[in-house]
Amino acid sequence: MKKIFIYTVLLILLVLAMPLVLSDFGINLATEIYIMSIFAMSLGLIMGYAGMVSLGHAGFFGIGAYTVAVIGQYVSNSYLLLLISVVISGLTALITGVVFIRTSKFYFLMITLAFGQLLYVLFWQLKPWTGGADGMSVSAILNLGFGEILSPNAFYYVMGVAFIIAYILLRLFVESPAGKITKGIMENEARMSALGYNVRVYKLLAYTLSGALAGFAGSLYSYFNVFVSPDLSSWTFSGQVMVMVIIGGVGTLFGPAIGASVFICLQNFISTYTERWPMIMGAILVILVLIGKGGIIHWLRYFKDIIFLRKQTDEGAPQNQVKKEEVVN
Amino acid sequence: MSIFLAQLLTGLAYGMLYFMIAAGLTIILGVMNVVNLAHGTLFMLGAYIVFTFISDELNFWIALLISVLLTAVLGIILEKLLIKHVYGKELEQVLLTFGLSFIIADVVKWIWGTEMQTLPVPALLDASLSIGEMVFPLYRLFVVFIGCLLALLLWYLESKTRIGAIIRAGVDDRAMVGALGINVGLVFTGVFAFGAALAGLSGALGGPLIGMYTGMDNEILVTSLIVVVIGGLGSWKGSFISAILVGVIETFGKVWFPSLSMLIVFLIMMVVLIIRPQGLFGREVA
Amino acid sequence: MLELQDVHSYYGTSYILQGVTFSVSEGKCVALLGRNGAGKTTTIHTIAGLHKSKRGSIRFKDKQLQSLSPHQISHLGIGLVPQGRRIFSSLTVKENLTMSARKRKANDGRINWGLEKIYELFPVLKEREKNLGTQLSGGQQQMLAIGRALMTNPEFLLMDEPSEGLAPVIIDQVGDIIIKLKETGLSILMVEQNIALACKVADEILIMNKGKIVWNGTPDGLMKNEEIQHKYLGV
Amino acid sequence: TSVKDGSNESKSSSGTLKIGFILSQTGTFAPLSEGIINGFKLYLEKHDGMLGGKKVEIKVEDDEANPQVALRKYRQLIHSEKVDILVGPISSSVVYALRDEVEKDKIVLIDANAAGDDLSWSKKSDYVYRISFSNWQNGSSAAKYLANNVGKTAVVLAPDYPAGKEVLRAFKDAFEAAGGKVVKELYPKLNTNDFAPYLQQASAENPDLIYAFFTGSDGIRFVTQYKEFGLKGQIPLAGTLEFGDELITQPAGEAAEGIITGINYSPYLDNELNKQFVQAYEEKYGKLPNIFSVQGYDSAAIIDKAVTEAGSANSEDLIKVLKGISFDSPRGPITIDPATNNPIQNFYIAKNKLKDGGIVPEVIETVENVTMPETSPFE
Amino acid sequence: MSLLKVENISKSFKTLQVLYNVSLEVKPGERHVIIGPNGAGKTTLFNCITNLLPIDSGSIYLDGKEISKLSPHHLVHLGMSRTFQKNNLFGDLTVEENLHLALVAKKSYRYNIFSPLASRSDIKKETNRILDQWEISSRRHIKVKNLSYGEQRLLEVLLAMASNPKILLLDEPTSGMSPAETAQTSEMIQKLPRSIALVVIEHDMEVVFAIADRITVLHHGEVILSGSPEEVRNNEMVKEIYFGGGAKQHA
Ligand SMILES: Nc1ncnc2c1ncn2[C@@H]1O[C@H](COP(=O)(O)OP(=O)(O)OP(=O)(O)O)[C@@H](O)[C@H]1O
Ligand SMILES: Nc1ncnc2c1ncn2[C@@H]1O[C@H](COP(=O)(O)OP(=O)(O)OP(=O)(O)O)[C@@H](O)[C@H]1O
Ligand SMILES: [Mg+2]
Ligand SMILES: [Mg+2]
Repeated sequence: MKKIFIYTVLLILLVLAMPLVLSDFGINLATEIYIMSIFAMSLGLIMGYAGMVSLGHAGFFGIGAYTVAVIGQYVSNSYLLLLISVVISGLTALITGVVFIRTSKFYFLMITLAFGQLLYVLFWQLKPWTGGADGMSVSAILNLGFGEILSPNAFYYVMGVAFIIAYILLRLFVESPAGKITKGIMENEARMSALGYNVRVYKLLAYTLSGALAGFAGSLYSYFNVFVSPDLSSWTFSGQVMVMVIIGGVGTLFGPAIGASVFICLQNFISTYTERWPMIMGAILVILVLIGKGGIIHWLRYFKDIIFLRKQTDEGAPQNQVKKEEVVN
Repeated sequence: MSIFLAQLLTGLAYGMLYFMIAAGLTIILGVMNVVNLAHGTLFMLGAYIVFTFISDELNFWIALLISVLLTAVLGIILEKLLIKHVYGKELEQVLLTFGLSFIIADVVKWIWGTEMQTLPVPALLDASLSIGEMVFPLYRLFVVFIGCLLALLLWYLESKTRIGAIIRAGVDDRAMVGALGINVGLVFTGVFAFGAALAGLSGALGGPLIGMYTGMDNEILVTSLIVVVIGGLGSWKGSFISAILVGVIETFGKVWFPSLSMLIVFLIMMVVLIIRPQGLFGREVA
Repeated sequence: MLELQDVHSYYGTSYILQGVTFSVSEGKCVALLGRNGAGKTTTIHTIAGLHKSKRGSIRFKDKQLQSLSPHQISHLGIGLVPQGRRIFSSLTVKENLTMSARKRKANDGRINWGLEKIYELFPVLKEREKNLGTQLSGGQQQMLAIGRALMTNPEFLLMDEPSEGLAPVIIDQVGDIIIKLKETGLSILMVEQNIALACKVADEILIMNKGKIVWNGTPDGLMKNEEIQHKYLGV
Repeated sequence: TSVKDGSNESKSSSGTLKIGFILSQTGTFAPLSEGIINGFKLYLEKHDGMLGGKKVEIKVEDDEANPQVALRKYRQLIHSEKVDILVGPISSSVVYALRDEVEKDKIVLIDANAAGDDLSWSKKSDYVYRISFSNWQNGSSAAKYLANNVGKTAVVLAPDYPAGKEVLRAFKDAFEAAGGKVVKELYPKLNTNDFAPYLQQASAENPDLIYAFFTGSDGIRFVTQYKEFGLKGQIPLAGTLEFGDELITQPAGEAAEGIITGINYSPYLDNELNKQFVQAYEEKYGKLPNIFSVQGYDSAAIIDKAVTEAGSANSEDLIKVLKGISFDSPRGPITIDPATNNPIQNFYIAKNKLKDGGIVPEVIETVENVTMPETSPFE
Repeated sequence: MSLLKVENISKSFKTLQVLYNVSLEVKPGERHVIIGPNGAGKTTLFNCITNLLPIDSGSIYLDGKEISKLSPHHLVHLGMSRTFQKNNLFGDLTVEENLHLALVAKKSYRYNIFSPLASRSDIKKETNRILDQWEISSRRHIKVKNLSYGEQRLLEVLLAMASNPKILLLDEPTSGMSPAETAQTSEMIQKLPRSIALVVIEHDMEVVFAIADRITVLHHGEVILSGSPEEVRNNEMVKEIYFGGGAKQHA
C-alpha cells in the first residue's frame, strides 16, 4: 500500500516536471507515450500476470479508437464516450475470451492474432461507417468538464493523469487477492484448480480488464490523433506493443510503460537520423536480449538495489542473517 | 467441372508451396520450441541469393544449392552466436528473432535495393501442361513433387532416426539429455541450421512464384505460422495436411466468398482452434 | 574408480557441499544416506556434470571430470538415474529408452544392454511401449528411468533414490537387480532413503549431513550403530 | 537568423527552404519512395541545390505506410524541424490523415503520389496539391481507346482496397460510356500470391479483353501468371499505367509484352526535356527513371516555380500561386487544375513491345489534357 | 453414513482399462490407506475421484452428493482436497506465497480485485501458524524450486491441508522423504484432527500400518481386498503380489 503511494507521488512529480524540459514536439511525444504506456501496461498485465501472450491486442485498441471516432459523431459527452469505449472493448474481450482461453500458449498467441486481423478487416471493409482502408477523421473533441481540450499542453496533462490512474488501478489489481491468484494460475494452472480456484474465471477476468484498458488507451489515442485507420488494429501494431512489453520487462507493471517510452523514442529518432533504422533497431533488440536481465526495468532495479544494499550494510543488514541460514539448512 | 478440377489442382500446388515454406518453421518451432520470427526473412534471403547467382550466369540449380548452403551456414552462425542463449525463454526468442529479422531484411534491402524482383522459372520447367482444356504450369507440378519429397525426408528423419526423439527430449529436459551422453548443443545447432536451410530452399523454389519485394518476409512469416498452428505444434504431418487444407480452401474461397479473401486463412485458423485448441494434430495438453 | 577429493559446491550464495571426500572402487556399490536437503542430489549432480563444483577434484578412471560437460562425462561410462525420474514427457516409453542407446565399446563380456534386455528386466515397459513416458504410473516411470540409464551401457551408475515410489515387492526386485548389475561388473553410487535396501545391496555406506560426509562404514556397522542412525537418519 | 530556432517569421525571411518528406521507406512502397527521392534530388542537383532562389534543406521521414506513424512524423517535422513545405505520402490513407493537420497548421503539402480521388473532391484542401495523378485519371484514360479498338466486353480486376475500387469505377464509367460493357469485376485481396483462381474465372467469361490494375509485386505476379496459365495471346490484357512502368515490366520481362496501357510517363517519351532528364537520371543512378522518379522531379519543379512566383515560402503566398500553376515536365505539360488541385496532364495509350530483351511501351495515341471532374460523378 | 462413496467406477485410456468396477467407502474421520503394486491404478483412482480424469462409468458421492461431474475446484469447496504424487507446486514463488495461494481459496474475498492481499491479517496469521507448526519459518522466503525434494513433498501436503478439508487425499506423501521426515510426516498425519477423513496412497509399510484404520488393496485396477490392517497383513495373496519377501522389514 505504501509502495503504491510512493510510486504514485513519483509519477505525479514526473508528469509535472516533464513540460519544464520538453519542447513542443517533446510534449506531443510524451503525450503519445502516456497513451502507449497505458496500452502496453494492459498487455503487460496479461503477459506478465496471467501468462497469456496476445498478438491481437491492437484489436481492442482499435475498438476503443473507432468507438470514439464513430460513436463520437453522435455522442459528445467525453465521459460517456470513454465509458462506452471501455465497455465495448471489455465486453468484446469477455466474449472472445471465453473461447480464446481454452487455447494455451502459442495457440493463444495465434488465435488472438486472428482476432486482431478480423477486426482489422472489419474496419477496413465497413467503409460506410469506418472510412475503410482510407481511415476517418475524428470529430469528437475531448471535454472533461473544464472546456474543450485542444492545446498540446492540456492534452499532455490529461493523458498524464490518465496514465497515473491506469497505473494505480493495475497496481491495485496486481496486489489484490484476484491478482495474486491470477499470477498463481500463470505459474501452475492445474494446481490452482486443485486448490479450489475456478481458473477460467480468473483468466477471463484478467483478459477482460486488459481488453477494456487497451480500449481505453485506444479511445484516448483517437482524441489525441484525431484520425483513425485500420492500422490501429494491425498485427504489426500488436507485435510492436508486445515488443514494448518485453523490452520493458514482463512480469512488472511499470516495465511495459518504460518499454513503450524507449521503443517509441528509438523508433522515432533513429528513423529520423538514418534510413537504416531497421538495422539499428534490430541490433538494439538483439543486444537487449543478450545483456538484458529480462527487461529494462530490471536494470533500473539493479541500480536501485546497489544503492539500497549499500545502505543496508551500513545499518548492519538484517538480511544477512537469513542468508547465512540459507547456506545449509 | 474442368474449372473445378483446375482449381483443386491450383489449390493443391499452392498448399504444397505453403508446406515448403512452413516446413522449416515447423521444425524449429514445433520440435525445438523456438519461435523463429526471422523465418520469413530467411525465406526472402534464400530467394535473393539465387537471384544473385543466377545473374552470374550460373544455372538455377547450382544457385539453389548455394542458397541452401548459405542459409544453412547463416543458421549455424545465428544459433551458435545468439539463439543458443535463449532456449526455453520464449519471450526473449521473440525479441531476438524479431530483431534479427529487422537486421537481415535491412541488409537485404541494402544489398539488393528496393525494387521488386522475380526469379525466372528454370528453363527445364518453363512450360505449361495442357490438361483437357485448361493450362497448368509445369513448375507448379514440380513444386508439388518437391513438397512430397520433403515430406518423405521428414518422415524418414522422424521414424528411421533417433534425431526427432532426441530433440523433443532436449526440449523437455535439456540437462537430462546431456547426462545421457548426447551433445545437445550440437544437435540443436544442426536442427536450427536445417530449419534455416529449408527456409532458404523454399525461398529459392518459391521465388519464381512469389517474387521478391521489401516487406514480403512478414507475409511469409504469418502464413507459415498459421499453417504450423493449424496443423498442431510438433507435428510436421500436421503442417503437411494443414498446408494443403489451407491452399485448397483459400483457392476455393477466392471463388466462392470473394469478399472474405483477406480473412480466409485467419478464419480457418480460428475455426480449427475453437474446435481443437491444440491444432489438428497437436498433442493434447494435459 | 571414482574419487571425490574435497569437493565444494554452491547454489548462488548457498554453500551446499562443504568439502566432500569419498571414493567408489570398481565393482562396488556405495550407498549415500542422509536427511532431506543434506546435499546428496547435489553430490550426484556434481559428479554427472549437471552442476559445477567450485573447488576440489573429481576423478573417474584417472580423468578429471570437473571441466567436462555432462555428455562427455556420460561417454566416459557414467550413467544417471535421476531423482524424480525426469522422464521425457513428449517421448514414448520406447523412445525414452532408445533415444540415448549406446552400444558397449569394449568387448569385455559384460551384458550389452539393449531394448530386449530391458524389456526382459521390466516386462511392464514392453506392454506400455507405445504410451508416453509420463502416462506410466510412478513406479513404472522409475523402472523406465533405470532402463534408460542402462541403455547407455555405463560402467558406473549413479542412482538417486531408485526405490522411491516403488511397492515393497518391487523394491526387493530392484535390490536384486542392483546386486545383479554389480555382478556384471558395474560400479554404483546410490543415494537412498530406504535403509534396508541400502544395507542389502551396498558394500559401503556413507552418511551425509549438511554437505559433509559425517560417517562411513559397512552396512553391518551402520545397523549396529544406533546413535548414528538416530543422529543423522532420524531412525 | 538560423533555421533551427526558426519560427514563422524566420520562414519567409530566411534564405533556406526546409522541405520535409513523409514517405514509406520500409515495406512494399519502398521502391516508390526511393524513386521520388531520387527524382527530387536530381532536380535539386541540376539547380545547384536551390529552389525558388533559396538553399534547400531536406528531411526525410519514414511513415511505414501507416497514418498513425505518419502523424507522429508530421508533428516532428512541423514542431521540431519546422519545415516550410511538405512533400508527401505514398499512400492515400496517409494523405487523408495529414490533410486535416496541414489545414490546421497551414502548411503546404505537395502530394507526390497518393492517388485517392476524394482528395480532389470531398476532401480537397487549399493546402494540398497533387503532382502525380488520381485514381480517376489512371482508370479512365485508356477506356475509350480500348472500347473503340480492342473490344466491347471486359473482365476487370483490381486489389480489394480503395485505390482498386476507385480505378475500376473510373474505368467502368468511361468504358461503358464509350459503348463497352464490364461483364465481371474481380477483387483479389492485396498481396495475392496466387491469381490462378481469378484468372480461371476471368477466362471462363470469354471477354474481349481483361483490364487490370495491380501495383508492386501483385502486378508482377499477375502479369507472369497471366502468361503461365496460358491467357497471354488468348485474351488481350490491358491495364493502368503501372503495367507500363519499369518497376513491373522489368522483372516481369517477356510476360509483360503486348499489354495495352494508359501511361502518363515512360522514359522513352519523345520530348526534349525527357531526354535530358533520362540521361541525367541514368548517369546519376545507373538505371532508367520511372513515373515515381518523375513525380519526385516534378515536386521539386512545382516548388521551384511556386516559390519563385510567390516570392516567398510563406504558405499563404504559396497557395495563391499554386492554383493553376503550370510547368513543363518530362511527361509533358502540366497544369494544376484549380477546381481539383490535381494535375491536368497527357496520357498515352501504349503497347508494351519487346526490345533488346527489355520492355518498351510504344505510344499508339496521345490523350491530351486529361482532367478530373470537378465533383465526384459517383455521388 | 459414509463421507466418500465410490461406486463401481471404471476407467480406461483408449484400449487400456485401468480401473474395473472399483468401489470404496470412507467414513467421516476414517484413515483409509490404499496400497497396491505399481501401476495398479491408485493414482488414477484419485484422479477420477477429483475429476481430473472423467470416469467411464460408475458414480462418486461426497456427503451423499454425486460429484463425478463437478470440476476439481468445486470439490475443494465441498471439502475435498488432494496432493499429487509428483510435486506440483509454484516453483517460482516462495514458500510463504505458496501457502498464501492455498489459504485464499476458501476466503470470500478471493474475487476481490482492489484491496491488497498483503493487508489481510487472517492470511498472515494462518501462514505463520503453519510455518511455525512445521518448523519451517526459516524457509519462508525461499523459492520453492530451490527447496530439496523432501521439503517440497512436505509443502505439497501443507498446501492441500490449508483449505481445511473434510477429506484429504494424499498420494504417497512420504515418497522421497528421509526416514526422519517420513516419521515426522507419519506423525503429523496421525495427529491430524479426526474431523478430517484421510485417503492415503502409500508404499512405506511402516507409515501404512501406523495410520491405517482400513486398507484397500488394488491390483490391476480391481479391489482385491478391503479390510482391517490385520486382515491385509495376513492375507497370502497380498503378501505375494505386494509385500514380497521384503515384508520382514515391517513384520
Ligand atoms: N537450484 C538450487 N538453487 C538453490 N538451492 C538449491 C537448489 N537445489 C537445491 N538447493 C538446496 O540445496 C540443498 C541440498 O539439496 P539436495 O537436493 O542436494 O538435497 P538432497 O540431499 O538430495 O535432499 P532430498 O533427500 O530431499 O532429495 C537444499 O537445502 C536445497 O534447498
Ligand atoms: N494418461 C494415461 N494414459 C495411458 N495410460 C495411463 C495414463 N495414466 C496412467 N496410465 C496407466 O494406468 C495404469 C495405472 O496407473 P496409476 O498411475 O494409477 O498407477 P499407481 O497405482 O498410482 O502406481 P504407482 O504406485 O506406481 O504410482 C498404469 O499402467 C499406467 O501406465
Ligand atoms: Mg535429493
Ligand atoms: Mg501413483
